[in-house]
Amino acid sequence: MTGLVDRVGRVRELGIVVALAALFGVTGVVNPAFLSPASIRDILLNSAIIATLAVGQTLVVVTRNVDLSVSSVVGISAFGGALILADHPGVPIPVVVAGCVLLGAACGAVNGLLVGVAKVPALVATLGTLYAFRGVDYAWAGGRQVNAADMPEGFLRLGSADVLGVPLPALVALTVVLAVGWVLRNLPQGRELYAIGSSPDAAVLAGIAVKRRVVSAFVVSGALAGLAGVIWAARFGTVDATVATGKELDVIAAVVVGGVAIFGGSGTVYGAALGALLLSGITSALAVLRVDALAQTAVNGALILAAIMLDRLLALRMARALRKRRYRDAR
Amino acid sequence: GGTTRSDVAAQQSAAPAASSAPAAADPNAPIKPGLKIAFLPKQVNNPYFTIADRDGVAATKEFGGEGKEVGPSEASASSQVSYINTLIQQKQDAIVISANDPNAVVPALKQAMAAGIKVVSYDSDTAKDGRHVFVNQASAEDLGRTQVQLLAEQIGHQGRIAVLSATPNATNQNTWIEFMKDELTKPEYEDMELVKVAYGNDDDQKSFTETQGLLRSYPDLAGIISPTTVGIAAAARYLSDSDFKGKVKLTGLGTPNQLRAFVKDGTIEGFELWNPGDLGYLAGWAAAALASGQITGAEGERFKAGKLGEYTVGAGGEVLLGKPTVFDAKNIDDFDF
Amino acid sequence: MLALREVSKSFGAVRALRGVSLDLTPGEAHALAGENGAGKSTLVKILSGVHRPDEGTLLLDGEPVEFHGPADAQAAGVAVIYQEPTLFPDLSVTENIFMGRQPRRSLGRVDRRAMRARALDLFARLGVPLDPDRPARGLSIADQQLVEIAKALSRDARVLVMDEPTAALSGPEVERLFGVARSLRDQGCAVLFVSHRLDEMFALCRRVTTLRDGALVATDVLADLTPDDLVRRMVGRDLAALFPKQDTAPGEVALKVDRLTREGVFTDVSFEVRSGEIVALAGLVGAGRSEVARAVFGVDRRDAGSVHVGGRPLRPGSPTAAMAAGLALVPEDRRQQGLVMDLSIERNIGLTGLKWGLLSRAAERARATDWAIRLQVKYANLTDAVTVLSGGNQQKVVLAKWLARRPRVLIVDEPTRGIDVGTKAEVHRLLSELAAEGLAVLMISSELPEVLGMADRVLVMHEGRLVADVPRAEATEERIVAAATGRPA
Amino acid sequence: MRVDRWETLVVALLAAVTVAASLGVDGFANGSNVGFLLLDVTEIALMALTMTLVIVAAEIDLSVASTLGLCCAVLGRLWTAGLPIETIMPICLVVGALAGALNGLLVTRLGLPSLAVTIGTFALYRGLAYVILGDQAVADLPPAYTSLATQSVGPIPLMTLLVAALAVAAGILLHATGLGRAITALGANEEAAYFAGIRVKRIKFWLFVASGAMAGLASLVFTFRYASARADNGVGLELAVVAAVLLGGVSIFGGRGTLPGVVAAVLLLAVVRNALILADVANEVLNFVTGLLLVASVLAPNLKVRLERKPVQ
Ligand SMILES: Nc1ncnc2c1ncn2[C@@H]1O[C@H](COP(=O)(O)OP(=O)(O)OP(=O)(O)O)[C@@H](O)[C@H]1O
Ligand SMILES: Nc1ncnc2c1ncn2[C@@H]1O[C@H](COP(=O)(O)OP(=O)(O)OP(=O)(O)O)[C@@H](O)[C@H]1O
Ligand SMILES: [Mg+2]
Ligand SMILES: [Mg+2]
Repeated sequence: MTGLVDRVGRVRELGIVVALAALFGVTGVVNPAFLSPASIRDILLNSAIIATLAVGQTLVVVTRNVDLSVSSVVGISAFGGALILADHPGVPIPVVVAGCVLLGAACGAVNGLLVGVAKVPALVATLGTLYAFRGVDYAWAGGRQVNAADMPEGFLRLGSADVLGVPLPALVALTVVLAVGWVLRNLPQGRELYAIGSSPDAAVLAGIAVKRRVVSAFVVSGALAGLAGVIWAARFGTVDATVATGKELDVIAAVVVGGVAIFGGSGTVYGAALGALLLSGITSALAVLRVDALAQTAVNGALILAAIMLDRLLALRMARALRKRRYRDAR
Repeated sequence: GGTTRSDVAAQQSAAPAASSAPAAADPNAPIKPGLKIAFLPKQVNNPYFTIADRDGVAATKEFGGEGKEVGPSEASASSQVSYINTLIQQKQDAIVISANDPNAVVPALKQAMAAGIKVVSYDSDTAKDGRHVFVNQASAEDLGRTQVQLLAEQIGHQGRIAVLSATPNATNQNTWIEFMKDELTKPEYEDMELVKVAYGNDDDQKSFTETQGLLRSYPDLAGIISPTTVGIAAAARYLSDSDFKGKVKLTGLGTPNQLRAFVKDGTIEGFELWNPGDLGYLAGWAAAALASGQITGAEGERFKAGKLGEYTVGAGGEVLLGKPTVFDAKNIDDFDF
Repeated sequence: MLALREVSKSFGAVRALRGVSLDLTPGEAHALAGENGAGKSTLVKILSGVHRPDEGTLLLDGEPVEFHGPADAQAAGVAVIYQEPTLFPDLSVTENIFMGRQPRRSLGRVDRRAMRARALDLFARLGVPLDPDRPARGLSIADQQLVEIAKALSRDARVLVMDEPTAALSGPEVERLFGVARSLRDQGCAVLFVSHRLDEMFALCRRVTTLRDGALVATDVLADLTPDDLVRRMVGRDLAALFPKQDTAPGEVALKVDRLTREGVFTDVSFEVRSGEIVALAGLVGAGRSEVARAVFGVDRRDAGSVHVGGRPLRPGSPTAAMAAGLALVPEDRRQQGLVMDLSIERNIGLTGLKWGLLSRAAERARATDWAIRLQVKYANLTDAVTVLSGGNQQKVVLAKWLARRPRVLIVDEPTRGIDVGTKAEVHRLLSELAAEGLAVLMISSELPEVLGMADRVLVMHEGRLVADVPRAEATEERIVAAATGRPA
Repeated sequence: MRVDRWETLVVALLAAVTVAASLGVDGFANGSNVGFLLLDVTEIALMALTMTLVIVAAEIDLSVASTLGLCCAVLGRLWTAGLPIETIMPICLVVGALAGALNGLLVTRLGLPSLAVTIGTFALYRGLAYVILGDQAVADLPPAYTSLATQSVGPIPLMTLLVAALAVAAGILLHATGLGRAITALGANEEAAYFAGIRVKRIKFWLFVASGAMAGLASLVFTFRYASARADNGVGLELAVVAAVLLGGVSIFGGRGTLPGVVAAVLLLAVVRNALILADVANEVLNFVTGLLLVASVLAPNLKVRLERKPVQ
């Protein structure tokens, strides 16, 4: 009995894993170079930033909110980090990284306070800060671009260095996924996020500190966006005020494809990270399969739609399975 | 085969002298004082334009005018149009524009011209009826052919090559690519094959990923031409950090400051570019010449461009900056832009 | 142990509680009785910290306390089963039970194994075979109620408050729940039990406190009372005078429902309502009466059976078609289903008369004014949002909205729930008047006095089936309660 | 009609900013500047009209700008294929309507959240635009139409008259017809609207169709105005449209909002932007101001309600 429900329940992540396997299988058969270690390394690198962001976004979406401002936070953090490194080469790299994370967390706190305390709907609040943070970024940059040559070699290496054959950004993303996944699954604070998204009213009755949890979800999302910003700077080397513009929709797409319900209450960061991996895997595969670059966006969109429809069908099937179950169990 | 400044000078002086300049042009008219000239780049946060416009504004200072750079933060034609309108309202004497879309800005530019504003396009031309003069950084033909020549030498005239361009709609890139394809039909390139044109959208990350994609799908690639400063920098960064470093040759258009490190570490043997500062500087002078009535944009008219000397308006209202400079390990330290 | 002293609570114009005192003592189960809207749930929510009293004090072990939220009450050892289930649909049953106070292991981790074991243990005590790992979404109301019970039990509380915990349960589960409640009581726990089922109160409790319209009537020892005494305490007035149904000769059949079935909800329901007739549909909460009404009106799909209005078959699954045929449904939940709370009074009334083209403000206003006056709605402006109206007036707006269509058949689901006594009488007078004008009325009501006073005929449902059809002359409380609880009369 | 405080505030703000800009910014009050300002918001204004209806119905359509791009691509492709422009224009409207219909079907029939659906079609439609027109820029459009798109009657552009006519129509639809009342009601409380016999799904479906068709219309204006049909036309406009609608006082949760408010908000954003650019204020400040206005638009009424509520409790 438990088996059936569990199987149906876990099918979401399973579905993405299957899709990933199919993607790699098919592409690998057509062009074995796709499966070469170097190619895998590239895909991991490419998905690392979106995966990190998707983890933060999952925290927020699980509470029945959304954070559209992540891309602007990435932008401001990437530029801020790069600027400090370029203008003050003496500042130790860990301090810069920590500073960027804090900067992101501060942006997240602004969102969190607007949503959690001032009760501004998340979509409106974060659409507003999407513009506002980007505006601050532009004003700060004032048309300036920081190039790889301006930044210390040691910092740039963070963006591409391998540790045990795995690129560092991917390792960071993996750590983030595992850590946040662990917290969401094992700590009461994590479970409470799901409870809030599942039923905000019942969460109040259960004595959960709803405001505090919502604010902290936004803060963590902001901090991770800050982290992603530094990774961005290290990885791409060329940083200006436009960094990551428009990436918010990619992040939300990854989260949705990863089976996180847009209306809160369910989904895991593993799913979201796999969603990010799948989306960048698709992009890479389309390039390797020599699919016209122009068709890639369309295929991406179609796949996103397919994923949310699949998700819906699975949810309906689960509901049906549960109804049957109720009858079987009924006294 | 690289080109040098002296080649450019030779080419300039060899240009046919004007036989019949239109009556309106008075080559001896003095530059009017206090000319207001606005530089409208594709987007304002692009360092290439920052350099070009900085020197353009410097040119306006030289002749006692007032220069400024305005523009959108995202490279779109529609937002450029908003700025053109604003410049009309501000009664600028001349607009110097690099068009995001050669056609979309034309209606607005026509309005500007109707309001008596002189229009100079630089870097990326508009349709001909949208401007008086186009200051061309280098002839499209030269750029297209020399990039193929550069790469062919580096890979020994043999192997598959690819192009990493900017956006699919970028006019200048597309013209260069046409000339590249034409150059490749010559017999000395019979062992070279252009397998793919990829688009990095002048977006750093996209260019980076596209480079990866190229190397995955064509592991035997011998070389890449990236005729855009954003693209070549991203491609260089990818190559320098991959197994392909030094094996896959990379050339194209880039700035020395951006690529110095990659030339030194052997990722890039050589690349080329005109001096963007000179481009903006020349465009500034051309705008002043137009606004002062020295030229009208007809073929054969001549004007002085400060430290760069005298230039002649060519066919189609084009003013050619000169041939591109090739930068390699030997000369790169002589340049700072 | 926990006590209320002279507690009052108002929601806007509604005085839900006025000066109520109550003592819960260790080792005693205490019943709380009263009609719908008497203030029982409000009292429960004050005990649980959801509401704070406007006046009066809360005493814990003789000391005044203030609960600033549910968390405070929980910390003080009060466990509550709310009337409406408060589950997290996406979370597992186990997590639902322990949310907010999970057992921990090292590193502050939630101890899933312990949690699951304790959930299984609770279910075993309750004798229910619920799967602890399944999500709460899709649980039947009864199962949801059981999870709520398990949640309250898991707290090892000193005070257990249960607001109609048995509403959705059947015999065996009720017995087991009582078993557990008794053992808790015997261990020194104070129990407060709210129910509409008199026999349950007698079975479990020692004393009973009766509320009427928010005021305390009496606290008695149950052993000294007969069920009739208790009903009189709850109702406390002469029913015949308050529920004046004029006698009318029934006309032809206006609504004919034949073997209507919706799987898992109700089965084979057949009845007729004639014009001029008020037919009451009685039964316990959860008997499926609202569901029948919804299926007849087409809000829910039906799996089998047919509905005829004025002799013509009605297309299933379309409220629009039902309205065109002359049907109207005043739904059970006026805030969710009956009204658009943000819209004005006149717009809410106009909602059932929308046409495609331009609206005529004058016609809309005339229609609203007309019906607002007929129903004696008390309002300041017709352009005020209905949120500002008192519950009873909101209910009248819902009625106006439907009566303005001049329906042939009116289905009213709990027409007087949460309405004060005076308004209740007005609604009854109105229904009676309309019936006299030839309207066919199907009235679903949980209030026996209302049913007895108003109905020409009483249909009784029990567990999804129609079990009795009692004409007015034979309708007695005993007979209907017996049918509703599934006992032979 | 119940005028919400915030909408009044937007109108007042618009008036204040306009007066301030006329006095303080050279060239702002100029007839041709006003004309251009009005012309420049045509597409955003058009799409904001239907977006208002969609958001009032408690849904959202993030795919409008991509639908616009798709229609531009179709226009360009068909034009290069030699079809007469008079045939192409209705086809563009139909393509837009079909794109909207797909959104509507996925939302109403499969019960998917519109936010998720239209993020998907946001990518899908833009991608299809690239597939259809590729890297081409079609510019040789008939001058009769391109000049029509920029023509003015006095200082007022022709397209502004079109917007005004449609705004009046949409305003009447939302505020003075039974359909509009139904849209408001179902946005505020879908269940109650359904119980009142309103065909909730059907109305929502047609709202998405209207939103798509309007994007198709906007694509015609866009293409002719810039005399250029490209697959990337209108990138990023969706956020500008949503921002304008929200600034206009439309509740993101549905059921509340007025068209005059939205029109005022569209103009307010345009005037602020135009005045700041004219005053040579850097582009970066514009973003900041937009964001601030947006957050303030929701925060202000919220805070007001809170302040008012305090003494009662
Ligand atoms: N949150 C609220 N806002 C406004 N009025 C309320 C609120 N909660 C309860 N009421 C009103 O207070 C009165 C008492 O309601 P309460 O829920 O306590 O009744 P009850 O005795 O529990 O009835 P039932 O038997 O139907 O559960 C009713 O008139 C109800 O409409
Ligand atoms: N699967 C479900 N999920 C959530 N709620 C449900 C589900 N099935 C039924 N319900 C709700 O549970 C209740 C069960 O029926 P209900 O108690 O309304 O019956 P009733 O006989 O009309 O009782 P009353 O009118 O006295 O409350 C209904 O309100 C229904 O909306
Ligand atoms: Mg109650
Ligand atoms: Mg009911």
